[in-house]
Amino acid sequence: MRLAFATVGLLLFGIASQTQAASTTQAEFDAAVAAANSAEKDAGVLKNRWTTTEQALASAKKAAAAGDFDTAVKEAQRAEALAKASIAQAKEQDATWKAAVLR
Amino acid sequence: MLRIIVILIAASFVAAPGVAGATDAANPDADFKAFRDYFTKRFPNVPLTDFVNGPYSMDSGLRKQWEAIEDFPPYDFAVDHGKEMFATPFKNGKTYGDCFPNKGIGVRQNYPYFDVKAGEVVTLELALNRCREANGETPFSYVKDEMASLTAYMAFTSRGKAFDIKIPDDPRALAAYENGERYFYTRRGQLNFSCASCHVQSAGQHIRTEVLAPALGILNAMPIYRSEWGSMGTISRRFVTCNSQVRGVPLEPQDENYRDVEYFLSYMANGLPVSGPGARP
Amino acid sequence: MASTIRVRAVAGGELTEVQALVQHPMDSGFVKDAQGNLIPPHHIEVVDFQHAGKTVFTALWGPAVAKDPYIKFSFKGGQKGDEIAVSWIDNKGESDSLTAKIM
Amino acid sequence: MLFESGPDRTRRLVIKGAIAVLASGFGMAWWPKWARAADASLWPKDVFTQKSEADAIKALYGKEPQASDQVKLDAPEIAENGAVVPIAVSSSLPNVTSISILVSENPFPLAASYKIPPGTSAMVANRLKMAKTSKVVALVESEGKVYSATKEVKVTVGGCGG
Repeated sequence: MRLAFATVGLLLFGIASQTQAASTTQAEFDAAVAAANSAEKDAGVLKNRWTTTEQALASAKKAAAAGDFDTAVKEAQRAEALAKASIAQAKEQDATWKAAVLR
Repeated sequence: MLRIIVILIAASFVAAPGVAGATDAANPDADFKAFRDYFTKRFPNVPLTDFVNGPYSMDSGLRKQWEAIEDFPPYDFAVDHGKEMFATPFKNGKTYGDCFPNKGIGVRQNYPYFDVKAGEVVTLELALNRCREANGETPFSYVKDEMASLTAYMAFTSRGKAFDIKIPDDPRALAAYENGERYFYTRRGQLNFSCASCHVQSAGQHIRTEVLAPALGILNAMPIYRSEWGSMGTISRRFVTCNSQVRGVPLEPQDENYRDVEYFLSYMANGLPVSGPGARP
Repeated sequence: MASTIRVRAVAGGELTEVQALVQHPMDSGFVKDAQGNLIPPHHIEVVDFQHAGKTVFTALWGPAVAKDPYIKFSFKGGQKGDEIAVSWIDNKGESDSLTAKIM
Repeated sequence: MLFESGPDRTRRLVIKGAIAVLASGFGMAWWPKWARAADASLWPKDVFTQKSEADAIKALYGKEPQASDQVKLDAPEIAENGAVVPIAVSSSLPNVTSISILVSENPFPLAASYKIPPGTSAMVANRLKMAKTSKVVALVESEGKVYSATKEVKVTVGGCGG
């Protein structure tokens, strides 16, 4: 249950924002989006993707297309954090769902 | 939205069930009793068979509007459309009725069932599309329109019949049931809600003016005409929208998990009457 | 093609109660589609109910009448087996009509 | 309702059976000689496009309504969904010639207006859309005068029910 609390806290009250250097490059964005895609793919295997991860990925790509790599990297990192939280949720729930069953 | 989150999270802790051994094997009979006891004790004034009327079983203001709508319900068009489709042969001359016991009339209460040959749960929606494919027709979208009309007609001809879901003596059937149970109680989406968070722990509570439907009997009313949608929706549609509402990416309609959770929930509703098609806010 | 109109007319004592449901989108003109474009207004304007050659009820509807609209009224003089003629016309000039027997 | 009263459900089934027979395949061929189709010219566009309750009432009746307890307006306290709000109006006033319903906060307040010829009851039930919480006004025209009843209906948008 404590883990559930921690997860809820993470989910609801935001993922710590990352600070960015003044100018971010395409290469940094590529790396950030690859990491996010990889995590989201893992979440997909667990059938536990979040719509918010998808939204963050989309806005990352949109910002990159507009040349705003600062925002693009920030959004990609947010997507990665969300995808990782969804993976953590799936694993934690897999171990604990039975405790919620009505007895 | 934040208020909803707070309510649901608070509710989920208040009503957190007792810790049970995580290694317990699935026990459908014990689950059935516990599930029923939970709802009948929590809502002692709701007659058991009234749970199939969802939010209308627990709010008199809503019930009055529903009764006005039931005078001439908007799902009538879907029922008639479904009836017409049942009467219209496929290109090969066969009909939907040929795919079902008793020509598909009055059989809704027996779905989903576990197909021991194929080793999987077969829902009514899946059976309908397989019927189409077996007769050389393209399958319909699972979420609305024709599929909703067909299931509306089949439910209508089965009104009042008690759900009769069986778990055959086959370890794969029990595994499907348990997977459905797991899916029902597993929290998902960014909001971290399970099906149970809303429809067990918070059943009957108001979210703005809406009343969360109790999980007990929730599928008996399907398919439903939702005023919010302005159209009919199937069981598939309900699962998909539930997932999105908790900010989870929905699975494909008729994904094994959806079929299994339908199997689990329908088993919990055994003995309760078919009330579909239904009208909902 | 099935009619867009469903009618139930039931004679009971002095009055005949008529209920009708029409399949119609009743688009208000204030709702946007998935692409963000306003869906133009498309609603029934007039519904006419006749019995024995005379109009017994006329509905004038604006765009605020709900989708698949419903109406109920009662009139004197109907007998079981009599015909009720219902017809509607919308703001695009589309129309439908149906005759039903009083039960 | 559905399962509390068996006879009611049976009635519905029986009625539906009859309707299916009546409704199937009847085109204009069965349209009685005496019947005329709905006439679009009856629709008063200038009334339905008024943007305020007062202007709509003025355009519709040309006079001020007076509140009357002989106008009965049946509407929910809280609408289950603003898309479908069941509203019924009836009146015990004599010689009623029309009933109209306005939703004050809608972009066009006049929602529906019904003509009541002699012999037809001063009673109508319908389902309306409400954009937000609003006053609903029922107007009944009787012997050249207009009477009203008003009720506030709360509307909130839904999301996670059913």
